[in-house]
Amino acid sequence: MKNIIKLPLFLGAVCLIATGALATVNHFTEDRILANENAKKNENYLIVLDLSNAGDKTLPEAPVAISNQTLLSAGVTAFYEVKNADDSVYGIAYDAVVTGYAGEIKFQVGFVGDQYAGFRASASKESPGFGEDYIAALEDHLGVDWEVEVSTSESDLELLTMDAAQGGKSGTTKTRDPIIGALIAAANDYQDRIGG
Amino acid sequence: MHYLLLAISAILVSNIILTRFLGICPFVGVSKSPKNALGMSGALIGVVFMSSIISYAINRYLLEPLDLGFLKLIAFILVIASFVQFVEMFMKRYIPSLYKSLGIYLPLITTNCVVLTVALDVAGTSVTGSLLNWGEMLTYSAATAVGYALIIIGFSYIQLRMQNSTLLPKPFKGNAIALITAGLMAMAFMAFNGMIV
Amino acid sequence: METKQVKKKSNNWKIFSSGIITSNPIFVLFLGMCPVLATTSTFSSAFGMGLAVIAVLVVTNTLISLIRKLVPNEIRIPVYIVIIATVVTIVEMLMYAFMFDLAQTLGVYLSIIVVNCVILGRAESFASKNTVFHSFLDGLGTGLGFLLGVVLVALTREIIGTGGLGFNNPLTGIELFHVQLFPQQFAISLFTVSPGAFIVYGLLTAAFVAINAAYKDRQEKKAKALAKVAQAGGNQ
Amino acid sequence: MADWLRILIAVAILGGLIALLIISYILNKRTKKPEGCIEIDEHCASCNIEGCAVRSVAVEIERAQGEDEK
Repeated sequence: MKNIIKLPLFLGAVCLIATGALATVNHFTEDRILANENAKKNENYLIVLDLSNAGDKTLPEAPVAISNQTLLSAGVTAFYEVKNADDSVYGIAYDAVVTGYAGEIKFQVGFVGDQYAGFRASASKESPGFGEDYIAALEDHLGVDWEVEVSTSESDLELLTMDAAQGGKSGTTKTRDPIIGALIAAANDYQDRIGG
Repeated sequence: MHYLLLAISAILVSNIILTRFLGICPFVGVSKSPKNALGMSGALIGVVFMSSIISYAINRYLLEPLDLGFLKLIAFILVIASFVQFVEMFMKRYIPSLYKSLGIYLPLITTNCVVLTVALDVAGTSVTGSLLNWGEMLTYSAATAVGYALIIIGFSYIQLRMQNSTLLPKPFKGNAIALITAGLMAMAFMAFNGMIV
Repeated sequence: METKQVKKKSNNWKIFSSGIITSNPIFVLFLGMCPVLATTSTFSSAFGMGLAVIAVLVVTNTLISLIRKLVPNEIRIPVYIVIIATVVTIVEMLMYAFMFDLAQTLGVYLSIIVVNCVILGRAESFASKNTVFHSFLDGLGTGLGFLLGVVLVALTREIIGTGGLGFNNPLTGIELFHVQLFPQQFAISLFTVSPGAFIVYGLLTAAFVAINAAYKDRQEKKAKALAKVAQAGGNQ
Repeated sequence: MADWLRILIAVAILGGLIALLIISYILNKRTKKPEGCIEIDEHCASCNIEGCAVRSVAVEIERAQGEDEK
């Protein structure tokens, strides 16, 4: 008989304490965990914007999806805008997905001021020693080794990426053309945004 | 096709024992006799499948809408444990013959990490990169359990041979050689890596 | 009075050290083998896992020992499961908040500390029968034994597998130091992936068994020799 | 939804689940095993695997410790 009262009482106590402890810890850590997760998610944008230390800049929590049809058809899917303390634009990073020689190439490109700040491919299946080399060359050079002004002219970009492919390895067009298309579209959008 | 790839990936490419190292204790322990291994994996397939359905439902329709993610772990372990207890009781009472072949392994399964991990997997986004739907969830949990059974049964026959070996140096007897053999098996399974890009 | 004090002290030490050496959870008892294989590809992650296990083990052991007289015997195990799951969830949340990179590398292995045999095993066989302080010591000792075990496996794997050794600050995820012991092209990268884990653990187990056996052998010989001397002395 | 309501629901969910586990645990313990089953003994409660090499070692060590204490 005694057990029948004791058991539920004990149970109630255990589950009250357990939930209480969990809820309290959750309450205090929730925001921090969310901030950590966002930072991790947006890590790539910060890399292509060359922002290892955000300082006083305001970082958005998530990229904004793009609805403009011309941009979408060029493969640009989202943008991530970092602002200075005085609310002026510091730089914008773009997400793009294009179809290369062997399926999808996902990459990010960042613009700061009037220059490219970085380029990074997060997923690609291009052939090693060929299309892949081209992407690697872009990653190494665009905004990292070279200071290149943002351009929306196709011939400029072709020239630039010709250099990137080290002597203009021919035959990488199936990788190169869609990337150039997306780069031009992103650059156009970037200039619109900082100009307007 | 999507489901087939998911299943093959769970069974062969990222096999839960050989590449994710889960459920090692019974792998080394139980699989000393093929009979035990068979019984264990039969019980495990059932429990993994059913308990991940229950956990998935609880997470999707109860915890997520209420934003109670912090209860996930504790809720899942409780659900799994009580599910196993109920099944065991049911088997004891109504299907004693099945209990004799599968049921006796049930108590061992409560604390098998495979069950809990599959439940956590289907409630998270780690499998396909986004939340699973019902079809993906069912495929994934069944395939993972089958992958586990495949290895544990195969390994039990290898263990049988090793136990009879007289050439083995003394310190290697038992767990040491079992682990090394598992390593060789894992090496063989690495060949499946390129199968699904 | 004094002798009693000394004896007590040595008893504490015995409880503490048995988890590290004579009943090491990893090489002697083979409890909780999954994390030993899964989280030991780098020294940093193994160290982090060890710390998490120590934290969980110490807290659960102490708590369970505290309430050991309150818990009705019949529902012991369910209550233990609830306590362990709560503590693990709390540790997990804290790690995701303050050691995010480490927590992400450990991933699901952090959650499945819940079903790690070491934790429930110690709760059942030690904390449910002993005083709070002894249980605390036992938790600390067993946890340290676990930490030493995973670190040993991880060191072997990282050094053979990458030719060097690095350590990341668990709080920030930034690399604290990295030493290259031999050029990377001579490293066997197999040891950083799954087969390497099994093989290293297997070989270390065999080594541990061999050393233990040799030690026992020596002790026995010593005892025999002593007995002989005593016998000889008796004969004279 | 108010925070206190969420917490209340959390307590209720947890309480329900624990109660479920305990009821099933006790009921299961009270149900007799059919005859002719292999007995899996009560040691190594966390991971009692019959025929597990680990287990015999654990049991031995426990026994040895018990004798030491005596």
